[in-house]
Amino acid sequence: ASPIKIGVQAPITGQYANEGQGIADAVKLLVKQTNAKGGLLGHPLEVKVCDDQGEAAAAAICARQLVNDGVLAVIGSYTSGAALAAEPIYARANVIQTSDGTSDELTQRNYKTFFRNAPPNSAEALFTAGYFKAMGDKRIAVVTDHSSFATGLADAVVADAKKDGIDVLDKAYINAGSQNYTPVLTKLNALHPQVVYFSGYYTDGGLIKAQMAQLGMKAKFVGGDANQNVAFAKIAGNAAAGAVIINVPAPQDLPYPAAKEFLTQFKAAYGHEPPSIFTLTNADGFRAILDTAEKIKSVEPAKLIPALHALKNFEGLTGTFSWNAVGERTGSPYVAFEVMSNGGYKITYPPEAVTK
Amino acid sequence: MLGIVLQQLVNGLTVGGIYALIALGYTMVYGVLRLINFAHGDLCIFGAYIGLVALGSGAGSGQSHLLLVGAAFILAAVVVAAAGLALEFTAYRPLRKADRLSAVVSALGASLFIENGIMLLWGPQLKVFPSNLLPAMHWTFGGARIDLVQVLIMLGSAVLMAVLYWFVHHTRYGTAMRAAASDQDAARLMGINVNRVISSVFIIGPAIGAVGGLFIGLYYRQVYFTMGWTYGLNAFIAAIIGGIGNIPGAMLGGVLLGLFNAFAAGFLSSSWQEAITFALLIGILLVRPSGLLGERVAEKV
Amino acid sequence: MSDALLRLDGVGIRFGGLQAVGDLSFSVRQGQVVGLIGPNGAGKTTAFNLITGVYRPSEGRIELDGRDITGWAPHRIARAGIFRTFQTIRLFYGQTVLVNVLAGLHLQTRQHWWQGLLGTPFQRREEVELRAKVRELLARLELDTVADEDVASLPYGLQRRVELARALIAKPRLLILDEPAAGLNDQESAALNRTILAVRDQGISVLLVEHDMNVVMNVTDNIVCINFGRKIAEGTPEHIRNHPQVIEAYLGKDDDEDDVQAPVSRPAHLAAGGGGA
Amino acid sequence: MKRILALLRNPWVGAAIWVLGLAVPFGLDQTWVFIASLFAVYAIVALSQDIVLGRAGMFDMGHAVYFGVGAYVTAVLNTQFNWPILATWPLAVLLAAFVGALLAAPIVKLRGDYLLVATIGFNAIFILALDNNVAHLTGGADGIFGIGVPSLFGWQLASQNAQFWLDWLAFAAVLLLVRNLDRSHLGRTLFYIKHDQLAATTMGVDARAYRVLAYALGAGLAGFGGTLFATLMAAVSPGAFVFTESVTLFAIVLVGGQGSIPGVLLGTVLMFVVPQAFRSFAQYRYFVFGIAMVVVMVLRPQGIWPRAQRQEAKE
Amino acid sequence: MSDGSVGHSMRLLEVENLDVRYGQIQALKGVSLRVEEGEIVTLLGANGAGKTTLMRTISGLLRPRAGHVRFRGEDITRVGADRIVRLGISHAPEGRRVFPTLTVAENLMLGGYTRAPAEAAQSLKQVLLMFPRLEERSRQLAGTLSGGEQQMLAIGRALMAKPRLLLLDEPSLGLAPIIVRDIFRALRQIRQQGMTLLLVEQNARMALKLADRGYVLETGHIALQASARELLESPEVQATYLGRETSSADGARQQP
Ligand SMILES: Nc1ncnc2c1ncn2[C@@H]1O[C@H](COP(=O)(O)OP(=O)(O)OP(=O)(O)O)[C@@H](O)[C@H]1O
Ligand SMILES: Nc1ncnc2c1ncn2[C@@H]1O[C@H](COP(=O)(O)OP(=O)(O)OP(=O)(O)O)[C@@H](O)[C@H]1O
Ligand SMILES: CC(C)C[C@H](N)C(=O)O
Ligand SMILES: [Mg+2]
Ligand SMILES: [Mg+2]
Repeated sequence: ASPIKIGVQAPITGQYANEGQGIADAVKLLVKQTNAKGGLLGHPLEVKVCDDQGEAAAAAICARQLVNDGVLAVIGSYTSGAALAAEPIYARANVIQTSDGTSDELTQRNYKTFFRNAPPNSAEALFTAGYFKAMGDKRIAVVTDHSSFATGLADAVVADAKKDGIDVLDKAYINAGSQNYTPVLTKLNALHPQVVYFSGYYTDGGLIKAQMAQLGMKAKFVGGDANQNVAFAKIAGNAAAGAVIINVPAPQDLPYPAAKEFLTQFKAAYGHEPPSIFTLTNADGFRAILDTAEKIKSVEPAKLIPALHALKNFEGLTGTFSWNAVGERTGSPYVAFEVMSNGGYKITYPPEAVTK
Repeated sequence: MLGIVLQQLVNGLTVGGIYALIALGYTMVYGVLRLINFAHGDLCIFGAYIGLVALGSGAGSGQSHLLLVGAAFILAAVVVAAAGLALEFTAYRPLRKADRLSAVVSALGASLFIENGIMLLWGPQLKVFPSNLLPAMHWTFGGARIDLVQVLIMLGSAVLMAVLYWFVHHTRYGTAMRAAASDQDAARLMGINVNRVISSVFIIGPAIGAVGGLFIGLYYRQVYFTMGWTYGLNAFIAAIIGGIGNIPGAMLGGVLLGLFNAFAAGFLSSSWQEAITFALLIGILLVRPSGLLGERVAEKV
Repeated sequence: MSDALLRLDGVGIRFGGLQAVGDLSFSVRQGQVVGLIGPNGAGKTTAFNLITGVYRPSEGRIELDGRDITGWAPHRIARAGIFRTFQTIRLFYGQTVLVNVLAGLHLQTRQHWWQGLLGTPFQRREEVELRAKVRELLARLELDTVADEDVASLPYGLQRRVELARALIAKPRLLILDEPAAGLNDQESAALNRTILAVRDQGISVLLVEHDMNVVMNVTDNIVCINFGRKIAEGTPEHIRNHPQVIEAYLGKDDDEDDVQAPVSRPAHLAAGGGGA
Repeated sequence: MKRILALLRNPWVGAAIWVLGLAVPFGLDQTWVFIASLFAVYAIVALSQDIVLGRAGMFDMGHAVYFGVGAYVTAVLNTQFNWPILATWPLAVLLAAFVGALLAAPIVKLRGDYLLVATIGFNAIFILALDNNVAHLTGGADGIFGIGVPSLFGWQLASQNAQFWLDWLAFAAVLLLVRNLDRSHLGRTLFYIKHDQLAATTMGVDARAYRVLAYALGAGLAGFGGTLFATLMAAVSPGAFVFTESVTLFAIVLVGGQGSIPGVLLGTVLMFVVPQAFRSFAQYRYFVFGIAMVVVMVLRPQGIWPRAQRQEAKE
Repeated sequence: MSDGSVGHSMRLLEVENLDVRYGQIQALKGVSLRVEEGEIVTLLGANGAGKTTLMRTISGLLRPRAGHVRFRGEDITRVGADRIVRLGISHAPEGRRVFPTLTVAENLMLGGYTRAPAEAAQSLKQVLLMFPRLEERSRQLAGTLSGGEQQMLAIGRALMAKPRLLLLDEPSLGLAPIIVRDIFRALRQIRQQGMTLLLVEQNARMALKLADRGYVLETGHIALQASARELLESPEVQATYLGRETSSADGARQQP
């Protein structure tokens, strides 16, 4: 039978390369497993990977190429920006897209083909503000890069924090990847914040944490979901311990047997752990599509897309979830966890989730 | 307030020292060949990767870390100098007599080659340096903090630059280098082995640049294969600000750029910092087209 | 004085501490050939650069036809009617003689840039006319046989002539020549003399710098001699030739064989020149 | 070989190849149609870079700016003000040309390498301005998505094929323009300035004005390429106009051959089309490119297909 | 300077059947010439005849297609320019080619680059005595010197190497008559010190008066060779290269 093509659009190179490789690896692993079981509806699966470098411009080209390749669905991208740029192109071509991008805009543009596999920024911001309040943090400084994800998250956190009566001292921008953050941190330090909240990605987050320590800053580092990556602790080095990250639980903290099994298989196949939870959420998006197609016995977009919109209580690696009419993933609990000196995580909030 | 200013001074001088070290390589090559060696930044980062290998492999060997770091510097400088020399032989020497722009494109090609060679060797993800390599010492003065790496960077670059300056301006070989820079055929007629002079430029510049690259690795503790461009470009700007082809100019330009970055980011806007830097650069070029210390030799008609 | 085409009045320029030209005044009349001579480094080329707008004078006034052209940009000076050749030849190498000389027609070209882009009929017609004009002049200067050769492949003497053609086709009112005979042998420089005189006969004024007295003394109507940027003598060739200061600073005493062959431990003139006047 | 090259230089042969190109959608699959469109767009931009670099001799390493201005004008006007795509064309071209002239005016007097640095600066500032979402129009680091399709006489050019034909036509128009430039007084004057500015000015050439004009012309054409790009991609973001893109454009001209139309087109194929065609080697792509650039320059310092010597000679 | 170690039969310089090309252009075709120790040989020829090309080939800046250059019996055809200087040939090139961004003093110092500093210092004294103007300007950047000053510097710099053979390419080009004379005086002084000279000059009369022998180069080959006196009197040479006396009776040189 003719193969069904599955696209992966992810940052295989670029700052976030290990995340992109994680996604591609996860999809390849699942495809191998599916093909071993006889494929999807009797068709073998074939993977087409396109490197979007975490860049919107490259993402648009990838989208064009994958569409021209005739893929059924695309897994990715890791960054909201790359997912956003590709979204209209997939929509025009009726290609299903599932991404961990958390930018709210992704589900606000009424593209029927988009399915989010991670919860959105707005939910994360609300949780984050609640966390500050619960911790008694009254003075926070916010740092963000220019990506639509990070600025969106930062703005939402600022708004929600202000609603909770928290004093937002400053919102400073950095240019992702520019490494030299001591000048801006020096400036923020002069405002004596209790918390420096960073809404951008782990490569910069780890460095900011390290440079805060270098400057002798007393403020606590709190990072958004994109700081959850094995590299964060390595980059922050000695300074890593004590950093707080807000996200859904990390892979090693997932209680579900399916997740544990997948992690074992992944490690066996590639010799290392997945770089972050987003490898698993993307795998979940893909698994949900495969599962639904099997259920309705069709890969016709016209049938498959409505079926995905009606997905209910899918048993994911990262928990049970559903997709609503706009492709939003519903039902994922956030936690705040602290990085420990061995690089592991300790969940500290909310109280009901605290690791004992 | 004073504390903040002092701290920004420290922040700026650290980065400035690194820029200056890398800028020296640009300026020397430009001085001799009128070539913007776009591959220089990548060579420097290559140095950081070499250093990383040395530091990674020796980490368990029980040597004192300081010795290990010293060895890493030497290894990086030697390997990168060799790479620089190889680059000169293959990519630039055959173009000695060609149009200047051909060599520029060759340099761009070499840059891509090195950059992606690093990627193929070490992978497309960030590489992280081990922490704890240097004793965690720091000093506080006037409300500012400076730690050991920063002191090493400032001292190391100052010393290297002074030695280089003395060498180029106060030795016979240095004068020969400057002569070769201005007219290669005439230099040959003086008995100067121009090929050797040019080769030595491609040894010294990259070796010093590798030191700069390894400083980046030790300071930020993360390296990435495309980083050569970013640092290379900044260092190149530093060289231009100071007056390209001019050794004290490269030092001055590097330090000024570092300070300017710090103060622009700290007091004006961190996200527009780079734009402010370039605006400064263009401003300087318009007022002093040959940079701050570049001498204007008016074209004689 | 009213019939002066070009008039310099107290013109000077400094480079750092060096007064390369100072308080220089002289004029060139319509249809005159004027020679500017002086020792090396006296400021002759600098004076030319001041007149043609390459440098801006730091003092004084330059007039063309009574109009103040001091400090004008080179292209405006050209528009006013002054064209030049250079001490070291400046041709557009890698192009034909024809294209090089076409440059001299720049100011006489009427097409607009957008007409060129669209290739309008007028523009095409004009291109043909311009080329015809160039070929005509090349024929007159006996350059027609090399019209389609790359200038880089021409012998030096011909290159000089191409440079001259480029300036001539621009219909100069004043032609400025910087050492046109340098590096020419005697046959070639005799030909140059004839060309200069022919140019003058068309009513074009010529101002030239030349160290070859064979040229200077034979074609000029008037000579200005400068030293250390200042005028030391002015007059007819006859007058200049016998002017003691000119001999002292520039021409030197004519030596007979014996004098030259006699061993001189320290050349007297060199010492005098170096000591400053 | 010489003979083949000479044949390919013949305008009629070029025209024939162009006509053949029109048939790409009939003969090749959609992947190739997209690649051919991409080629047309980048060829326009590369030719415009060649006007500034190859013909006027200004080392412009920030040409992606004007490409970007054109693209963003179309993106902003279409997505935020609902202008039809084709209506944005003139403004995209004019604004890009204007920005080009404005930026060039103060710096054209700088010498080669210094000009190069200044233009790198423009590129960096441009990207930062986009990142910082100036005037809340540019969409920040991730840009603008969902740009519409052009419609001609009420007919939507939604298909990839229709867009290709549109781009291919635009490409032909630009080719004609550049060819005419070579035969005109303007082209010649730019050559004089490039070769010896002082000699040119003493012939009455206002070098500065001509350089600014060349810059505006190059920028305007790049802007035209930009508007086509925005439509083709349906998305624009700073990443498409970064400094490395400028470097690539710069390299195209020199690898192909300065001032040589076939050379520049060949360069475009090598730098933009080949990578699209060999996606599976993505990892090795730039590595191999780097080597190729060095090798080409060493073996053919004037570019693979240099400008014909003394094109002017034949009238 | 006449050390016995060099056999008397050995020519100082011997050029044999030299062919040199620039791309398609053949600049020299089968050129042969010789220079004996202590001689002054001059090379005449119209523009583009190939004089400069010959000089550059001898000093190693150009590689010939065919033929040989021998210096004191040693084949130096393929030896690099920087090594040839060490063997004792100094070349003051056409167009002066001083280092414009270096000072006069540094330029002179580089002239003695191949020699021990103490010896070079000795030569420096002599050079400054010969060209006192250079001493005055020793700290000035060479690029800002006038043409004549630069020419003095170029000759002085070449002398700093204390060569056995000095190649001079058009030392009088673009110089004021008085300077030309000074330079020729200096050349005479140099000859008295026993240095051998190969001189290219447009100013044929002065060159021939100074030289022992001469060659006439025409479009890349030797058309004529003879003693300087014979050349001075040869009608062909007079017609082409010594036009001054015959064509213009009122030339500057005829004035008292
Ligand atoms: N751009 C400059 N900067 C500094 N000094 C200069 C410059 N141009 C000329 N000079 C100096 O001005 C003086 C006059 O130079 P100029 O070239 O005008 O002499 P000249 O009379 O043309 O000599 P020559 O006959 O040798 O060509 C010289 O001393 C020269 O060194
Ligand atoms: N770099 C070069 N490239 C190409 N051709 C050259 C080059 N240099 C010289 N030539 C050509 O070689 C021939 C000999 O030139 P050369 O300079 O040796 O002549 P010359 O006798 O020194 O003339 P001049 O009296 O003008 O100095 C000429 O035809 C010249 O055009
Ligand atoms: C996977 C996540 C880190 C992605 C990020 N939240 C974004 O939207 O870009
Ligand atoms: Mg002069
Ligand atoms: Mg010569």
